[in-house]
Amino acid sequence: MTTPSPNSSVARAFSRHRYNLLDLVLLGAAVATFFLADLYLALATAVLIMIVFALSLDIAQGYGGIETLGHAAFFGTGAYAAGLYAMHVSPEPISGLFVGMAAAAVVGLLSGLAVLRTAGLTQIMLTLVCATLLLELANVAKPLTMGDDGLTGYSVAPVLGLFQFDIEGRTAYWYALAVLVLVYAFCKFLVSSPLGLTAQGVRENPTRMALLGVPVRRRLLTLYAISAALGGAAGALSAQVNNIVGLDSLGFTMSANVLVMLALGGTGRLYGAFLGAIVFMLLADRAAALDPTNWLAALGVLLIVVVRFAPTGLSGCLARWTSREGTQ
Amino acid sequence: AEIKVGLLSQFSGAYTWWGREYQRGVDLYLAQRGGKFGEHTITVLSRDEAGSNPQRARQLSQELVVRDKVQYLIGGVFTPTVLGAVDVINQTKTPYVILNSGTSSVTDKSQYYVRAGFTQWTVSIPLVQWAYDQGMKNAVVLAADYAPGHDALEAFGKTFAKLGGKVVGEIKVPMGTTDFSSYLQRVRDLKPQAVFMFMPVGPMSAGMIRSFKERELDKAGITLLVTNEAQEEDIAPIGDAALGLTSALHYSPYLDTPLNKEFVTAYKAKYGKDELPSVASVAAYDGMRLIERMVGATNGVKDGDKAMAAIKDYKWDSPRGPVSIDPRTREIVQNVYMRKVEKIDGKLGNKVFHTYPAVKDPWHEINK
Amino acid sequence: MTSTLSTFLSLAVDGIAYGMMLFLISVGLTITLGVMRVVNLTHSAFAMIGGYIALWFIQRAGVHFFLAVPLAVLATMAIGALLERTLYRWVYGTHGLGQLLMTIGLTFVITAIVKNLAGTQLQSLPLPSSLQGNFSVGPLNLSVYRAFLIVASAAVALALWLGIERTAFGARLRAAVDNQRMARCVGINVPAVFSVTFAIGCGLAALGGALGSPMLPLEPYYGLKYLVIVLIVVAVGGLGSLRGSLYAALLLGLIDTLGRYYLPALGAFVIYLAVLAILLVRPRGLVAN
Amino acid sequence: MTERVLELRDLSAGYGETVVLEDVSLHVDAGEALALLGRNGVGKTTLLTTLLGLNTVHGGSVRYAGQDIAAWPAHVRARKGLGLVPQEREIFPSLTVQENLTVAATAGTWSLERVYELFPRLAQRRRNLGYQLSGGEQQMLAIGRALIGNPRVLLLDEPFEGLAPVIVDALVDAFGKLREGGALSIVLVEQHAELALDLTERAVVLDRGRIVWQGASPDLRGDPERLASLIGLEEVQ
Amino acid sequence: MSAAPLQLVGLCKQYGALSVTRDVNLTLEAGARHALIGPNGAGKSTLVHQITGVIRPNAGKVLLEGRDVTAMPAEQRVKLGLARTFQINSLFNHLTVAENIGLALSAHRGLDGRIGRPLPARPAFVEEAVECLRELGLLDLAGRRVSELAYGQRRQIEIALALALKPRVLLLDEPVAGVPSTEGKRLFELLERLPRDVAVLVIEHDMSLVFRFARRITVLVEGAVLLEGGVDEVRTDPRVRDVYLGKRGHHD
Ligand SMILES: Nc1ncnc2c1ncn2[C@@H]1O[C@H](COP(=O)(O)OP(=O)(O)OP(=O)(O)O)[C@@H](O)[C@H]1O
Ligand SMILES: Nc1ncnc2c1ncn2[C@@H]1O[C@H](COP(=O)(O)OP(=O)(O)OP(=O)(O)O)[C@@H](O)[C@H]1O
Ligand SMILES: [Mg+2]
Ligand SMILES: [Mg+2]
Repeated sequence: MTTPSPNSSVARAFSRHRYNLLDLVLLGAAVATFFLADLYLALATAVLIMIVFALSLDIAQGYGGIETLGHAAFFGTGAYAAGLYAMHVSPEPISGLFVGMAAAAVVGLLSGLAVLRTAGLTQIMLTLVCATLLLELANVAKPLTMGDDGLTGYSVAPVLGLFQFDIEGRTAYWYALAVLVLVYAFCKFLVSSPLGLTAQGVRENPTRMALLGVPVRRRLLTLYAISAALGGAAGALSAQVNNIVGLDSLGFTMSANVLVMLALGGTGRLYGAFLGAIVFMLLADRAAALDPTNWLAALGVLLIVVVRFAPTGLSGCLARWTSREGTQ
Repeated sequence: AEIKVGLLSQFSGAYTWWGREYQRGVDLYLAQRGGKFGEHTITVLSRDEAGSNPQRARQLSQELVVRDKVQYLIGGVFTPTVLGAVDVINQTKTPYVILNSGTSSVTDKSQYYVRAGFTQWTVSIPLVQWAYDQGMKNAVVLAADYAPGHDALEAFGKTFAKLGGKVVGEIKVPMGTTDFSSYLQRVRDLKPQAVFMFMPVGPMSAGMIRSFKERELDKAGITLLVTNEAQEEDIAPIGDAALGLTSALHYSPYLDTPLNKEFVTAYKAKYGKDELPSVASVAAYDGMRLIERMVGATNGVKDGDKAMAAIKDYKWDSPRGPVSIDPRTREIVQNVYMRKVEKIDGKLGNKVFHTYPAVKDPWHEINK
Repeated sequence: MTSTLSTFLSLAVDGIAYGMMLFLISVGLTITLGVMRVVNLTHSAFAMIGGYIALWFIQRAGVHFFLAVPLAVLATMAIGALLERTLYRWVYGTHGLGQLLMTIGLTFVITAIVKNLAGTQLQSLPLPSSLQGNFSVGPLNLSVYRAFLIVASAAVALALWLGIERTAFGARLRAAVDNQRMARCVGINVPAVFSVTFAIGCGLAALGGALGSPMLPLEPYYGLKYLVIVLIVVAVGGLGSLRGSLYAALLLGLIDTLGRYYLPALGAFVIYLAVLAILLVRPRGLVAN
Repeated sequence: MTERVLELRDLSAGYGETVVLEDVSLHVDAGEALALLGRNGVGKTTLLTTLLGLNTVHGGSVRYAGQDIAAWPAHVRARKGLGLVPQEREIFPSLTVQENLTVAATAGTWSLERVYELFPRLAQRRRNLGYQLSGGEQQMLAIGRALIGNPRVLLLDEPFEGLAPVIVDALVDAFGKLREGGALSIVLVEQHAELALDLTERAVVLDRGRIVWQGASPDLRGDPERLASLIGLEEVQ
Repeated sequence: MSAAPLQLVGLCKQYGALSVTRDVNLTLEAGARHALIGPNGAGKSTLVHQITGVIRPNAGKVLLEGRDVTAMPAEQRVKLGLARTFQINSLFNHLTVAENIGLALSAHRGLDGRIGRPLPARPAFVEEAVECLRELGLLDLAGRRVSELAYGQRRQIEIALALALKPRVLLLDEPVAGVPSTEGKRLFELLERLPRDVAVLVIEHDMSLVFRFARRITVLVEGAVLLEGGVDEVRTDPRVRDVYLGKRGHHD
């Protein structure tokens, strides 16, 4: 047996986000879903969109340590931007997606200037306040957003000029899946980038980071804007797939739900976003169909049980389980 | 054969009351028909809209229609959730019986919408008319700051002005307000004879009605006039402060007709002696009647156009009085009652004291 | 002009009363979240429980209002202590997200239970005749109930301030929060301190829920509906500062009431803009420590 | 006859599943001072915190004043007379200096006044919050906090670290006086072996969680080579 | 001749009525091996905080190579070659030792904001990290999380982080407290071997190390400079003996 060279052992001491079997499993599952559960495609598409959204939150919260209860600001901005773009400029979806991302990134940059000056509860409240102000704005700007009735009446052109959105939701599913795969790949790339490590350092000890010469707030702002753009992508997807944008896309429930999904799945691991969104959405859907009035209680019990038995979320549980398997 | 009907409502969250009432109305109707329309067994699939979330409404309607193959949709609590289904019903030609959303314009968005509830305009106009006839010549209109509230402001304001009244103030109250002192102070300063109010039923409307009494605005000679907010279930927590509250609405469980008495008796027998039907359960009850009619006309085979044709001009006797469907707008035509809150058998209830017969939704006329 | 002045004064009194009610329902959270650092999103649900229990005592057991409220506070404290011993214990050590998840889950469960037990309709405590009606001070016409709210909250504020900032128990609590391990090493019975404190927080919530019910009526979704405003008060006040949350509650109550009257066009923006402005100028709240 | 205040038998302990200490047996008599020596990471701190019940015990027993204390929670151990001065000071940052002391106070010979007398610097800063103190002030406070609990056994984890030489002198004198009546025993962890050996009667040397030497302090003090081989291995190699 | 790497001019800091720093003047020449000693609470750490920009002085100036940096944020001063260690460990506890060092190195190389190739996939970077760890004898610990390490080991990482920045001015606040004396000596030898032109200011209460390492010593008492001088001058000064060294202070 040869002892590993110090270089390789040091390189291994960096936690790394390589592609692994799990990614393949997830992709396989997504493809299989299309064929096995094609009657559930609307739900499956909604799940994919929420995964994108949860990923964007994981970047801000799990990696940057930015605490937020107002992430819907980005989802909603992306959704409205994409919806308005389709209505007034062009029904082309891919450019609409980018418009949604850009709009959300701008909102992220602006609100980040305020939000990132603070920490803890104050930060949470500021994010909440920013999102609420946007919500009120959308409510007041009724001529533009159609206010409480929801933005409707636009249509989205076929993806790449080839694939028409159909009522069974096949195109929507593939489109959302493609976006998710790209976003996920980007997130992996991002968190294993030097900036990804910097973010973790800032989360752990911002004072020390500053004294290593890192412009902490600027780095966080970058991260926040990226996270916002990804959140905007989720919103834009939703607007394009559903042909309607409601005020609730900016609402507190949206922010709270995605946070619960991420916490359920586990932060700082990317695939926590997958597990959390899938479990939450499926449970919500199933429980809601079985016993609509009491499903909230079932969800509540699940959350408590997860905190008790999987304090680092489902992905943490999975990680512990696989590492134990691995060492045996 | 089996025919499936999708019921969309709020079964969780702050508006569960709607879900319960819809379900009760639907179940009661089906129970009275032995679960069958003709030889077709009816299965109802209930889904939770979970708040005012059009994306979810779209997803649910799509799943119900595409996956579960329902032939009819019924329900809908908020305008956005009703509109969320519009693409789906247009593309699949699925009739959707709207039970609540009070925005008049909704039925214009699709040929397959038909309303079994009411619109805000329908009940607002008689209320304003009545107030004017009582000699109230200046009024404040006060509504929650959201789409239905804006509709109500417009309905009250335009009608009142047209009659020759003077709107001395228009107040928009942000959603979620719990303390009304500032608004009531403003009302007091404006010294109107009447206040027309519209709010989402719940903490807001209850808080407003209670504070109105608490601040003795009634003693200052101001009359509070409402529509939807005076329902029996909602005035109970307000307590005696609600006594004398005047409202216009298309139904009251204390409506003195044989058909309604029968309906109330059946409702109580099924759901408990202290329970009372409401606008929501009666809408669901009548909604099922519409579906029965459509099922009969299509003989259980899905055909949205044929089904919709069958209910145009359909007339029947409902617990709320004689009703019909306007063939042009697919709006329901119904009586509107003026009611006053009184103690009836020791409980607060709405006593009808005046009837405006066969009121058509006026919005479609005005905005033709 | 006296009428504009009296309008202003009566609005100010209303604002103070509203603020005092906000203080009452949020001060318990100042203790559990601000001092104990438990992100207790169940707080408002405890307020609701207190309100419902008081209602039960009055309606079903025929107990007088002034006895029913303290009984409800005690009962809620017992429930709180029980939950602390079982559920909350798990999350003290964990990160904020775990606490958030657990407590929001608990709120869901409580909501469902209340919905099944008490139904969805709104309810509020029937006020005793001694708290009904109005009285006049000069040109002002004040409601007895609002005056009572102001007095009761002021009394609670004073009692708490003496209790936490001036007693050994307060110091022990803060020590336990700062560093649990070390607190145990200097002989502090950390679990007991936490249980007692948590129960006090729940009791305060219950008091707020019961006394405030004419303004914030009881319903199963109370716990979720009035969570944000309570969090805002705590954040604006400054984490863990009793004085801060009193100031914040009063300030927000006044801004809200006056803003709605004088700046009606801004509508719902007023309060959020105020919060944004305050937190930008004072990122750690009005009274930061 | 002197009483045996503390007795460890075959103690194995660590963090969760990780075992750090293995089969440690030692004892401390009333009024005695014991030095605990060893290189970085051998388990000295772990031993002290295990005595307070903060770690996972995998085997063996700890007896205090004749009783098995396995079931005692940490705060009971502290109340009954085990006083810890932790290595990282662990001052309560949001308490004032005075409060840091009063939360730990019990009735006994040590009072607020006596602590302030030993560390006049603390008296000057009594109203300051814990986090505002200088490193050395924190160290004084940590020691004061342990003393005011009137312990029978004082567990000192590198108590002189960060203190000015004059203060170290004062402390050394104070510890000497304290032990005179036999009321106080001391377990002292210290990186400066010579200083530790000067202050104690007996010494224990740990290596990788096991005891590798145990005996009278002067013996080790007088044998620099052995000392080097026990705690300064690199130098010998 | 170029300006001194670090110069403090009339630095003052008050907390309310308490003056923690009083009109402190101090100059570090290139290659200085300077010690700062003084009783507990004299204001030594506070001085370092002001130099590095963690807190702002009430009056006075901080000059780095002649440039006034008093108003400059901390991270920019680091970019000018200023590095420090903390008296109370300030590390990234949930990251591995290698990642801790990696953070310092990537900041130094200006990689910290990059979205690109991961650090461990950059051979030159890894090489440098290995070198850094080897120098401080931390190579074996590379994969351990900092939170699992003993106190003394963490102290060494504290120093490693500062050294990884390749500073021109290095401020060490009690760098070897809690490190065994033999290990402490070794670390000081390492410091002595730093490039000639690096100016080092060290705060330390272990006089045996101070007297061996320092060429000049500043004694701070109650926030003010009591004395600055060579080793022997300070060692024998009676005032220093009274307030600080005590009777055994100079024995080692
Ligand atoms: N929380 C922990 N989890 C896991 N291992 C730990 C933990 N704390 C310490 N250790 C390990 O236990 C061993 C002993 O640590 P300990 O702190 O007792 O050493 P020490 O002798 O006090 O060292 P020092 O002289 O540096 O203070 C070390 O190898 C350390 O890595
Ligand atoms: N934020 C603050 N508020 C009030 N006083 C403070 C604050 N920060 C520090 N001090 C006081 O300033 C004095 C100087 O502290 P400093 O940490 O600089 O001392 P030091 O010389 O480093 O001491 P040591 O050798 O003990 O580390 C101390 O008395 C400390 O209590
Ligand atoms: Mg140690
Ligand atoms: Mg210092």
